[in-house]
Amino acid sequence: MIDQTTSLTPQAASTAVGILWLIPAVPIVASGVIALLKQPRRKLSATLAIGALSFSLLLAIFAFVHVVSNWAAGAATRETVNFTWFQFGNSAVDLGWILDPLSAIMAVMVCFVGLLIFIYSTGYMAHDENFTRFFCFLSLFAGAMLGVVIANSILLLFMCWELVGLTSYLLIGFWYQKPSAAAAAKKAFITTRVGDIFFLLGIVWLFAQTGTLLFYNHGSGSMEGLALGGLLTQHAALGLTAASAIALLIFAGAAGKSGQLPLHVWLPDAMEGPTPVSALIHAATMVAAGVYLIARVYPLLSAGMPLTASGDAAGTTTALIVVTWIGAATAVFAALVAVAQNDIKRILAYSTISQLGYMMAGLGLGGVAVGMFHLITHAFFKALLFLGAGSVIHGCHEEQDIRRMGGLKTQMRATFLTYAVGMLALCGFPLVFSGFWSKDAILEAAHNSAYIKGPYYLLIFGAVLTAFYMTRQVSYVFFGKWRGHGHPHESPRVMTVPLAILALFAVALGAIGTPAWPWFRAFLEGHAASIDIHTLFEADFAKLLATSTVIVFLGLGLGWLLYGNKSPKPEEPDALEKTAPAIWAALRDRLYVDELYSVTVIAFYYRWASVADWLDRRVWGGIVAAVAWVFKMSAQFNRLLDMHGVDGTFDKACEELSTGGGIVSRVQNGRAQTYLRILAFAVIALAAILIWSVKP
Amino acid sequence: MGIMFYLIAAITLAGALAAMTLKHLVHAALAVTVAFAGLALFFLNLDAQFAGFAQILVYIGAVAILVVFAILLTRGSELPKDGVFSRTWFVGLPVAAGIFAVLGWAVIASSKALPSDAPTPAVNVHDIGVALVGRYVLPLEILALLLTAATIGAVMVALHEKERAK
Amino acid sequence: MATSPVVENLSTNLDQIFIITRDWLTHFLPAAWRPAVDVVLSVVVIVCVFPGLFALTTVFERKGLGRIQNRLGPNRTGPFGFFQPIADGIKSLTKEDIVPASADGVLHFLAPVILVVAVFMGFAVLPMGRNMVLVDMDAGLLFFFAMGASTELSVFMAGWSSRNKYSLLGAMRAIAQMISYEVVLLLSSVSVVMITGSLRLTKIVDAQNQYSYGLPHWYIFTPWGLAAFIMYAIAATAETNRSPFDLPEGESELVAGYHTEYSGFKFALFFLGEYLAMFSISGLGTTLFLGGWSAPLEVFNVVPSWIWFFGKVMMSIFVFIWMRGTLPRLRQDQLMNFAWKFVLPFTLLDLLVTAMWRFMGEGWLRWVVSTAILAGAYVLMGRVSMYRQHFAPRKYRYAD
Amino acid sequence: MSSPLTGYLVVAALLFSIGLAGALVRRNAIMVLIGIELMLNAANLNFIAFWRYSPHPEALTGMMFAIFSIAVAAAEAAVGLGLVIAIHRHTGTTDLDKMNRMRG
Repeated sequence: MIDQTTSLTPQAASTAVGILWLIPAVPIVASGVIALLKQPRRKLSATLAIGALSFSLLLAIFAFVHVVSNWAAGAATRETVNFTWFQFGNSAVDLGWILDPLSAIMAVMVCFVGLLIFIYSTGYMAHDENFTRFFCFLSLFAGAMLGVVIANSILLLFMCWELVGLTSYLLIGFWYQKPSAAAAAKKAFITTRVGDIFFLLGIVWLFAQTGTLLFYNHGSGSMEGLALGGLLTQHAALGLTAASAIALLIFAGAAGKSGQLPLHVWLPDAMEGPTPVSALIHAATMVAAGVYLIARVYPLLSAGMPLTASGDAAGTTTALIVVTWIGAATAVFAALVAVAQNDIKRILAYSTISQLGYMMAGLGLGGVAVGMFHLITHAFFKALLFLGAGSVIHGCHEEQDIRRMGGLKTQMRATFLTYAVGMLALCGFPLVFSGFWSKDAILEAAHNSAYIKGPYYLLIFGAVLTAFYMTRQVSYVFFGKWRGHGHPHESPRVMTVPLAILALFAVALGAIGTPAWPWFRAFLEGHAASIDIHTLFEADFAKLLATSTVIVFLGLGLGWLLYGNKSPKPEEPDALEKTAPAIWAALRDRLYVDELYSVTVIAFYYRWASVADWLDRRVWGGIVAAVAWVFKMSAQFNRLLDMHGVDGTFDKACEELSTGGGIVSRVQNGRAQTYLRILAFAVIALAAILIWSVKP
Repeated sequence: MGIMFYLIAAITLAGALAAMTLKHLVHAALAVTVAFAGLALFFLNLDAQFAGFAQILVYIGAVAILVVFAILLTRGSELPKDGVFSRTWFVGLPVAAGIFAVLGWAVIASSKALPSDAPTPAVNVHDIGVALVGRYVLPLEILALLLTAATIGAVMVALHEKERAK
Repeated sequence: MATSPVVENLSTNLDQIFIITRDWLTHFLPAAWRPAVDVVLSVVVIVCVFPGLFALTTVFERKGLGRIQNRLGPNRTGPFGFFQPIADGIKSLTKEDIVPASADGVLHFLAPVILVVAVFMGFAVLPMGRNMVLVDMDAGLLFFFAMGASTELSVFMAGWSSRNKYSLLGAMRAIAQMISYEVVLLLSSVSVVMITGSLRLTKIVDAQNQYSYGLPHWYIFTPWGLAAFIMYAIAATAETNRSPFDLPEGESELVAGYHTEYSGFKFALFFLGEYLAMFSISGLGTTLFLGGWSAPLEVFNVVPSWIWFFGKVMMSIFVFIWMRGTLPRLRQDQLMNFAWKFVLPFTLLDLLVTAMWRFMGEGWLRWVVSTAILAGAYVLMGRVSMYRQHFAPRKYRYAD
Repeated sequence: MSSPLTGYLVVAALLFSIGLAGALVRRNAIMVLIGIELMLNAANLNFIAFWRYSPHPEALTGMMFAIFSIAVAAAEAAVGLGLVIAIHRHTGTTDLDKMNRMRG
């Protein structure tokens, strides 16, 4: 492990980690340059943003290759560069960056997906007048996100985290002329802020307990044995150890950013932003940052977990249980809501929430590799779905209601094919698609968990629902007859080519995480990977495969039964609504979470605000008024004194003076010559005095 | 104290007196020019060549012309209807006489202390120039500033008010 | 120079012929009287020579103008009309002297007298040849300008005392013009004073009476000197009310300017005064910039110095006449704008350049720098004033 | 009179008094200015005279004072006459007896 604690320029570190800081820095600099450009410099700004991110991608691939080769050679796979930002007293605020399998693979993913989405955006935003600003924000976002990825200091991570939140806010509100977009931006910002407060508390607590902000620092980082051991001995309230309490606080931050229950409400509204933004930020990268954060601090969550002799988890911790339950609950909840949505992007948004729940559950149950694998595959196919949705919206003249689409499979062939790949990957169609392998790993972990069984059934149910709502959406959009206005058209090449690339990855990525060749897991956990084709034929796997297949086909079949090729009128009630109106209404209204918040939290704040207002007006205002009154009265008194006492005397004196002045002022008659005469007279008088005084 | 002195004194004083008493303003201005010329002669008589020629250049070449212009621009060349002297001239004259009395007394009283005669100073224009840019350079610069300010000020004051209002 | 002693002696004697003659004349008198008589004699010579020159110039001017305007000029009186000035003189002396009834008699009489006296005074300090200067004053240049300034007052007296609106307007124009250009005249001379370090005109000539490689050290042959000379020439033309600056006497507008109401001998005095002013100002220009009485090449030193001086003066007069025959008259506003917005700033800049020249020391660098600054400023100011100019068909407000 | 300087001083005093009298009794503002100029000139005469008969004329003090005074007087005349012209344009008069709007 290479370590530079004080110097900013790493000498002994490898080139890969030495230049790692360039990965976020280049897009941020590009964003700054674009910010200075004039609005009409569209081509230049897009070129700058794409070029910067391409550069970052090259660097990320270089770093990734470096890590992989190190890993293959059996060398250390974790390198850090740390430096002191500033020092107060004995405590130093350290910043740094890290190169390990987790950050390397994440950086490659962010850069790659980001680059595709950047390219896609040049087509999607081509007619927007604020094209330049859009790329400025996008570039800033990419830089900040990459900063989150490579951060080795929880403070640096938090700074980039907040920067990511800011760009998310800016991009959701990109069309700020729309009141709904502005409101959604505010909602996203404030809701995530709730989680971030807890996150910040967690950071402060962590810093107070361990005395360092660095994750890994040659054994003295907060994620390393020494610090964790210390944390385990501390006890917080409710029987929790300090480690669990801090982990839960950090998880609150992650939940805010990743849209976990109960802080998920902002994410569907965030679909008001441009579709590439939805794809990049609210599907592939930023929302996954929460998952990534949990993966990064996983040692903290799992601290104190008893291990078996082989190193596998032999138990679980409170923090992990909480993460698991919240993830599973979110997965099912969001999938349920997604069933009854009519907005193409909103369905995908709830789907994202649901899948994030899967990732969290995966992290809680199966560890970093399981969660991260789903994160990576999901990033590709969800970005694919969002971009496909964007392509559909673009082709249908900015129409987002799936009831007003239909039959697009002929008009938008490329979009349909790629979208279908994404949809099948999301559903977890067996064997072929990457989604199957990643989701399967989670289900397997849930199934194998010896301590909690509930999440397994929840996740199974969620999987059925996922297949169902995706079938419903695809049926509405691509099958049946065209029900919208105007004539739909296929999107330009610049948009479909990224779709195709993403589709390719949505299929191919599964290969790195099959039980037969668990390369991804091995890479992340740092042991050698081996191909064992026999695992595919074991009874356990066959059982699981069967279950998954049943689940997927159940969902697909139900969906096709209810919606397939029906092309109902937009005004017609939904097929499900006919059978179970009460449930439909509840689902359509998103299980009343927003309403619940508005009658509880928001109403509480209103009440509290009015109390504060009352307090301000009556109590504090009253005191101020009383003080003012006292002063006013004394001033009145003073005035009376002045008028009658002082002024009387003064006026009298002035009158006297004025009378006297009248006499004198006759001399002051405005004639220059009079003055001159008086002057001369004075000279004579003075000279006369002189003469008399000289002549005694 | 030769005949030259009395001649010049007579010219100068006559010019000054004429300037102060002549009814016609233009005549008065020309008479004062004679007084200025007399003073220049005085300076030459006192071996102050540079000052004398500067006196001619400035007073006869510039100030007299300015006065004449001012007279013409203010229609002063027409004879005033209600006399040339102020209503209170009878106060002014005794005051002036008093000043002369005082000054005269001072001169006479101190005449014994005055040097009787002195050799012609060996000072030429070159020395004056050296002194101006040497010992007296600060006054010279200040004077330059003053003249610039006065020029601008005079133009501003005499400018048509409508133009200035723009 | 390989000139024989005889030639050298002859040349020296010729050069100093006036001095020798004067000394010969005065050596009959007691020694105490000599200085006074010397001065009187010199004054008499000056008073005789320059009016003679004036007479000659008038006939040259009329004939020259005639040539320029494609006519013959005076050719009746004497051979080629050379006796014309004599006839003119007799005519003006015998004419009736008319004084307008409302005129201010005393001033009307004094004006031409003061003018001629003031102009004659100027010649007192001009070195007209080697050792040929009436009063070698320490502040000679200042004296010259002081006398020049005095003429303005006489112009005013003439204009005002005539009680004629043309006279008064002409006088006002003349004074405004003379004051404006006197500033330039003075400042352009100051550059020479800066280099020479003296106001004494003989010293200024001595400073230029040197040769390197047989070429003279005249100030006109330096960048600043050339610029100053051009400015001086412009100002001199305006100062003497010569065309194209002859607005005060613009006969189509003001009859004859400030001497409209003059006739006979007084008019002749004005006429004389103007030509004398021309001579004296040319003489000063010659002294300041053209090396005074010094010969243009070292070999020509055998020729008497006074010939060079008068030759140069006559050359200047010829240029005056030439300009009169060539250039149209300026408008009053053009005249003033030209003085204050071009000539004066350029002269001030030239002073700066002169100071640089003075302190940069010997070498080619100061030539390049001075020339560059002056040429650049000239082009720039010309461009700016051209930019301000609005070339458009003129509108005649009352003549449509 | 014992010293030539006395003569100059007396002449200067007379000149000053004449100027002052003019400034005091003339109605016209321009004439008042001329009177003031005469007073200044009288002072200049004093300076030059004292310089001429001073023990150290090469110090040039009086001479310099006179030269500066001449220059300042020129500035004063320019500004003063400009004021008179402005006042004349404003009120139509140069009569000082009528210019009394600044009376107390």
